Amino acid sequence: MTAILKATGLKKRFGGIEAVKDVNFEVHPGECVVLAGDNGAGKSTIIKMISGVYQPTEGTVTFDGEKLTGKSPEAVRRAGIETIYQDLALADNLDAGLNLYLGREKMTRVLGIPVLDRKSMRNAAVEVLKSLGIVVPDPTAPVRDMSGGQRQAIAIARAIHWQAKLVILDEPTAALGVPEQREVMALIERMKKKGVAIILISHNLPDIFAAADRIIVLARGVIGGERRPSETSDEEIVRLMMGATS
Amino acid sequence: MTAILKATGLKKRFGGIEAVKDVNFEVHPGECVVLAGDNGAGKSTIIKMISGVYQPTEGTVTFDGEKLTGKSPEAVRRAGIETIYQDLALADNLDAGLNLYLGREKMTRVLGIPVLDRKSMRNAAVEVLKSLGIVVPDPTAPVRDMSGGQRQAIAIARAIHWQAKLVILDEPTAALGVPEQREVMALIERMKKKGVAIILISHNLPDIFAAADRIIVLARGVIGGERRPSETSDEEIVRLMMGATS
Amino acid sequence: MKSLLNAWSWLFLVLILGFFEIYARIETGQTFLFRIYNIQSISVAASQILLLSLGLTLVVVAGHIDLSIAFSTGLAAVVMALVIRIIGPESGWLVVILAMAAGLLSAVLVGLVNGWLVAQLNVPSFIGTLGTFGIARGVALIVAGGATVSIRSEEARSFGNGEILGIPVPVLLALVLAAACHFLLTYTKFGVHTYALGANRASVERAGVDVKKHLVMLFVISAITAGVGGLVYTGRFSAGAANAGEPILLYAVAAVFIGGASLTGGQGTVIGTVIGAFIIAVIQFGLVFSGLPPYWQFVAVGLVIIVAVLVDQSRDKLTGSLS
Amino acid sequence: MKSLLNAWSWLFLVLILGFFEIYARIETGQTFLFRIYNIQSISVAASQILLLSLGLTLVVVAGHIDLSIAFSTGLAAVVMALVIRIIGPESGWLVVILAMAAGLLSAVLVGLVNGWLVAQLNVPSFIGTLGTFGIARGVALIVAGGATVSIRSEEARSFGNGEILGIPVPVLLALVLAAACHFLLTYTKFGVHTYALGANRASVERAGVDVKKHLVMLFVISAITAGVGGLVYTGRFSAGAANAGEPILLYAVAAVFIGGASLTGGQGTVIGTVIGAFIIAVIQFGLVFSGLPPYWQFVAVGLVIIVAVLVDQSRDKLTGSLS
Amino acid sequence: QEPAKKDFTITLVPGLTTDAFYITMNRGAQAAAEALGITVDFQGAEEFDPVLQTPVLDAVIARGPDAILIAPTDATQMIEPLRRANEAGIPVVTVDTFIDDGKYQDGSGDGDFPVSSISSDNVLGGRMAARAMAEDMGGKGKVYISNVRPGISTTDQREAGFKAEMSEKFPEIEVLDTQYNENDASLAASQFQAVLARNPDIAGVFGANLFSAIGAGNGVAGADKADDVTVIAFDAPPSIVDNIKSGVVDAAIAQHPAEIGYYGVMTAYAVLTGQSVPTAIGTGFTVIDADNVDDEAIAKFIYSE
Ligand SMILES: Nc1ncnc2c1ncn2[C@@H]1O[C@H](COP(=O)(O)OP(=O)(O)OP(=O)(O)O)[C@@H](O)[C@H]1O
Ligand SMILES: Nc1ncnc2c1ncn2[C@@H]1O[C@H](COP(=O)(O)OP(=O)(O)OP(=O)(O)O)[C@@H](O)[C@H]1O
Ligand SMILES: [Mg+2]
Ligand SMILES: [Mg+2]
Repeated sequence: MTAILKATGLKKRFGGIEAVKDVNFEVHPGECVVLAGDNGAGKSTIIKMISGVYQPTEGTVTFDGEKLTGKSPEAVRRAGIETIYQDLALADNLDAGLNLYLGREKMTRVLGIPVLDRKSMRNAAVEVLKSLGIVVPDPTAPVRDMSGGQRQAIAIARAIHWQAKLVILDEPTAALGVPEQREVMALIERMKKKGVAIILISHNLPDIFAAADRIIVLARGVIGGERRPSETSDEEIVRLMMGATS
Repeated sequence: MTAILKATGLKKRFGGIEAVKDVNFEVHPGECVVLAGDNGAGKSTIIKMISGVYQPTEGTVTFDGEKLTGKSPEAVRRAGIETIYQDLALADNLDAGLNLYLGREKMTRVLGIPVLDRKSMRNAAVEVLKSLGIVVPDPTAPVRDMSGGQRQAIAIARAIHWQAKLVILDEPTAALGVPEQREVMALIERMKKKGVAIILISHNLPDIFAAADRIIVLARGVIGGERRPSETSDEEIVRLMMGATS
Repeated sequence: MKSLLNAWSWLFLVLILGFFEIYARIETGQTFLFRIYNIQSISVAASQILLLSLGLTLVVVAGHIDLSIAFSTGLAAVVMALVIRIIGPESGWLVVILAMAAGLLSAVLVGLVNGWLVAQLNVPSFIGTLGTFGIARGVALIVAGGATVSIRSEEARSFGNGEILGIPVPVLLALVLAAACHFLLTYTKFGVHTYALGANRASVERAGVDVKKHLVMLFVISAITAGVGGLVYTGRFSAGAANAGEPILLYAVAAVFIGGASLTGGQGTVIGTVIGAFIIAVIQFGLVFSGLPPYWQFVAVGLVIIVAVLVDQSRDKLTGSLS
Repeated sequence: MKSLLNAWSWLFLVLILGFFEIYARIETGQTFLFRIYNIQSISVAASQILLLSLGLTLVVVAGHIDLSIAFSTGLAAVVMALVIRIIGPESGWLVVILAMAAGLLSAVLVGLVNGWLVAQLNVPSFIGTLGTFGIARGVALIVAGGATVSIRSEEARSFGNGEILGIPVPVLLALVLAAACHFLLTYTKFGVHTYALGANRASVERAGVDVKKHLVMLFVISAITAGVGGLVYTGRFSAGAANAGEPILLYAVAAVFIGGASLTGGQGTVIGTVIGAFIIAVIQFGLVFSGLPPYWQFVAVGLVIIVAVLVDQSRDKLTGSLS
Repeated sequence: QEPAKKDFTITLVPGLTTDAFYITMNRGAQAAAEALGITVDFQGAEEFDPVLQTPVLDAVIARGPDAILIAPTDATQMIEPLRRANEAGIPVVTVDTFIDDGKYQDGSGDGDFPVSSISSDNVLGGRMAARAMAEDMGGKGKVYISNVRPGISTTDQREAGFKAEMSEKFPEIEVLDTQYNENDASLAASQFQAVLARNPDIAGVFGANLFSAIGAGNGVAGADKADDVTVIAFDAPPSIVDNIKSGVVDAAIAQHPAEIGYYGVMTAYAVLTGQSVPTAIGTGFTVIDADNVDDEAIAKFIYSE
């Protein structure tokens, strides 16, 4: 099977800081690659270079045979990549339904005029969240008023609700309750079965081992090592995170 | 030993939602009480009522024999309670040092005039973060430019840097790397030894069991049960979270 | 919640209307509110403010500001008057419509420049539109030769002063545009994206919306409603003045904020702005009507603006504790 | 980074000074910059703008705005003139100092009301200070009886027009206040909390800072520097006018934003504002000096304001890609 | 200064640059300049305000014209700034408005240094407006003044003259409170309508400047009261003249700005060439109304646009 995503020679500087230096990896359809690494290792920066939020200082990303580098987040999303960012990026003043559908709003017709279908978006949001184990007490409330985990769940729902070929999840379970964490892990399993490629960023070792087909460990902007979960151990991964060379 | 913190009959409404309903508990010096519970159970709301950010709709909080209810966050902090909030509440445009010391800035004298001692605050911040296992590449950069975990670490440092009698931590390890998570757990252990009381909110079962002297499980705004870690199991806690009555 | 907010602004408007009504009955024995004449006068004054603040509302909801409307209005007024003068008013409605199109186009140009500055060059909107404020002002004055351009066109006059079914044309126009802006902000994707943009630019950007194009459109809409304000001005006064909009700028901005918008963006409604504009027009009319000495009127307008917002505040407290 | 930002504003100021210098040498054979008269004139004009924008800078950094400065200035000017007129100018410096104290006090009152509205009653600052704008205006006019209050006091005159070591007193005052505000914003807890407040109110609140008190102080500081502007006005022109500050409000706000502040708060420096005020004063003086026709000056000022910010933008790009 | 020099440069600083009155004054000044073969520049601020006029004046002084014609924006407040011109050796002629008491070169007062004042007395203009109004109204009724904003010396003087004339000569005319409109014609219209709602017997409005007058006129027309309410305008730009023709405005008090500009340049030239000049020249007013608006003789008093 050929790789669906290929990152070659990725590099990113911020002012004087080289956050990412020469990173290369591939992801195959139906495969879950975990990006692990210490805080500030460059994980979020890498996925932002894939999703079009940052332009790499050097290097290229190809997806499905096409070059992604230089494209806008919009174009990347249209190409079939959905991303949940660590900072969620919700519109705090809108309700869960509108956040879920932001950019792809459902419309209906009233007297022949196309208008937003707030209600059906709201209902769909309640449904999707329920499938993640989350109950939103008041679906008309702006997401500003929601708990940390409820907000996290909306961001996840936003990514999985669309039929993407690659889903990127940056610490998706960070704020989730235990039952919800289990839901998300199950969800990743289901997506893999459907052939969706997944890049997961996580600091939770049990989750990493449960979900990963391959673990890529970053340390200070470079790949410190790559392991299959069956061939490694918690301690080795932590050693790699802390900068031990493999 | 008498309780240092006593919450009695706490209740909080937001508009039509009753987020917390009649919650009672105590915390003793040197004890770590874990508040566990599903997303939206009301954990953050409870600690905000303790720290003065929210005023309870009903109920009282007493600390060290004194009534806290109705006091400002400032007064609560002066009384000896430090809090790390889930939403961090950092000033994104300031550097790590200023964030660490916000409200208690270090001063120095230049020509007899008291001025901010930015440098020494910055150095102190680098030190404290190092003790948590975090290296900040550019300590003069605003925290806006830092990674999720680096920001989290600053919020933790802000609470533990001061000699408090009670430290409240709302999901402190959520964004932290594995080594840093371990540092924080060790830190909680050290604080307990010094007689500091701790309220910890966490969704990580291993952490909960490792740190807790008592686990209080919340479900939909009420206390579903209270357990000592030695007397319970993962599965029981999860059942309680999901609303099973004990 | 949104409908509740509007209800409270309405309430305040009703309160001041009630105040003036009682005052008028006691002092002069007349009615204040139930005279078509008074209602028409107030509505026309409100519509002149409203035309500047409608598009502005959208810009403010998106977290920006547009100061250039002060002179987009003036530019449109001057260009319309000049075209009528140059072609001559004999050609009737044709020339008036042509002139209005030209005036509107000149305003749209200002809006395009604003959009380009803010979206493409990342100039903060306060500074960018302050710059185009100066440019539009200079251009309007140069085009007009510094003074007002008076015209004699019966058609233009009837456009500015006529009535349809007893409703003055400027009021009708303002209400139609208000309805359009309300529809845009509440029932379309464009509106949702505008709110999201005001709350968190990243949210719309990552949702794949072309934020730059969106910003340009917002500033063009703002320029269009302000430009229509200029056309109405030229029609009403049979003269295009470069500074037609400038004295209204502050009131237009105030209407938007009284209507519930906030400097930080993400908040505000067209209905709120309409009510805000009417509150201002009612105060201005009512204070003169009640015979308050002129300097006291300044004080009273200031007080009422503050109280208008306080009423809005107490709503939050009341609903917070009641519901 | 902060120092770099300032370096770029400086650069732009130097650029326009250089432009006018070359222009003046070619066109008139005179020097533009190296004449004490020109420097003094520009500095005095800049200082009048600056006095309104210094305190405003702090307010804007904290994420608010203060429109009432337009009439805090006027109120202070009128009150100072009135006190001198009532007591009589014979008592020399004593009465002038008393009058200045009274004028300043009246401005401080406006600041206290602003602070109370914004901090205690949660009124958005744009609306709250627009309200006190009207109130201060009305009060100033009522106190002054509508007219300007002219005085004949040699001491007041020398306060407004005198020089110390060749530096005009208004310039000296503005620079001293600028230094004080810069110190406050950069070297004190108060300053850090102001920045933090602008970025995230919760951060300072939870850090245990009394945010309400802080806000009141900010608005009082803003009223004080604007009030000093009014005292300088009365001294310079031997007359207190209620309108003293209104025509420069927009320039004062522009100076703050050209200096790098942003509507959303958390950004801006006093040095930036000083440069902003000088950029405005140099353009105004330079354009008249260069003989550009008046309406073209509006266009030129608009362009320069935009370019000033674009230069600032390109800095970000350059440093971003270079370092 | 050698008297041989002929190509003088004179700068005309108006009260504000965006007003037909001053634009017309500039036309007159340019006509004189052409006749004399000298240059006249036009430089001013955007509003009638001393804070804005002072920096412009400072820059004009730096440019060093041979003489300055200026319409000072305040009688007291512009003394200090103009003193600097005098100290730089530039002769000052005040046009339209004046500084101090308007009596120059008599050794009294702070503002004694300008060489000449060429003014149309705004107080007198206000009095003429009152007379025209009273005549049209038959000497009794209620009137009010629609003005820009308090604190502008020219419009304040027109208001003062109007009120003084009414109280001295026409005791049966009641002058109501002045309404300020911020130069917003729309507000001026709404204010008229509010005054009318309160005083259904209102019989006259004096619009103290262009926007006050066209706004009030629009308010009157909107109320269908053109026949019952007398509208008197100050200044006579074409838009006012059009309004006189259409009957919305009853009469306009036209100053003679072109004359002022012309005499101003002539006076300055005389000073520069060493001739003696009168310290005060008054120019008159013309009342334009429906009866004379189409006269050839009147056309020259209509301001240019
Ligand atoms: N916009 C920026 N400007 C400057 N430096 C940045 C910026 N974004 C990230 N950095 C720096 O780049 C490095 C990598 O950051 P990144 O967010 O990719 O880390 P991460 O691996 O996602 O960490 P975490 O697990 O804590 O989220 C960090 O040192 C961070 O401070
Ligand atoms: N300001 C608010 N206004 C309205 N509702 C609120 C507000 N804050 C919280 N809520 C609601 O109250 C409930 C409890 O929220 P809280 O933040 O306390 O949950 P939590 O237990 O901390 O959850 P998590 O683990 O996801 O952080 C949630 O349903 C939330 O939507
Ligand atoms: Mg990250
Ligand atoms: Mg929480």
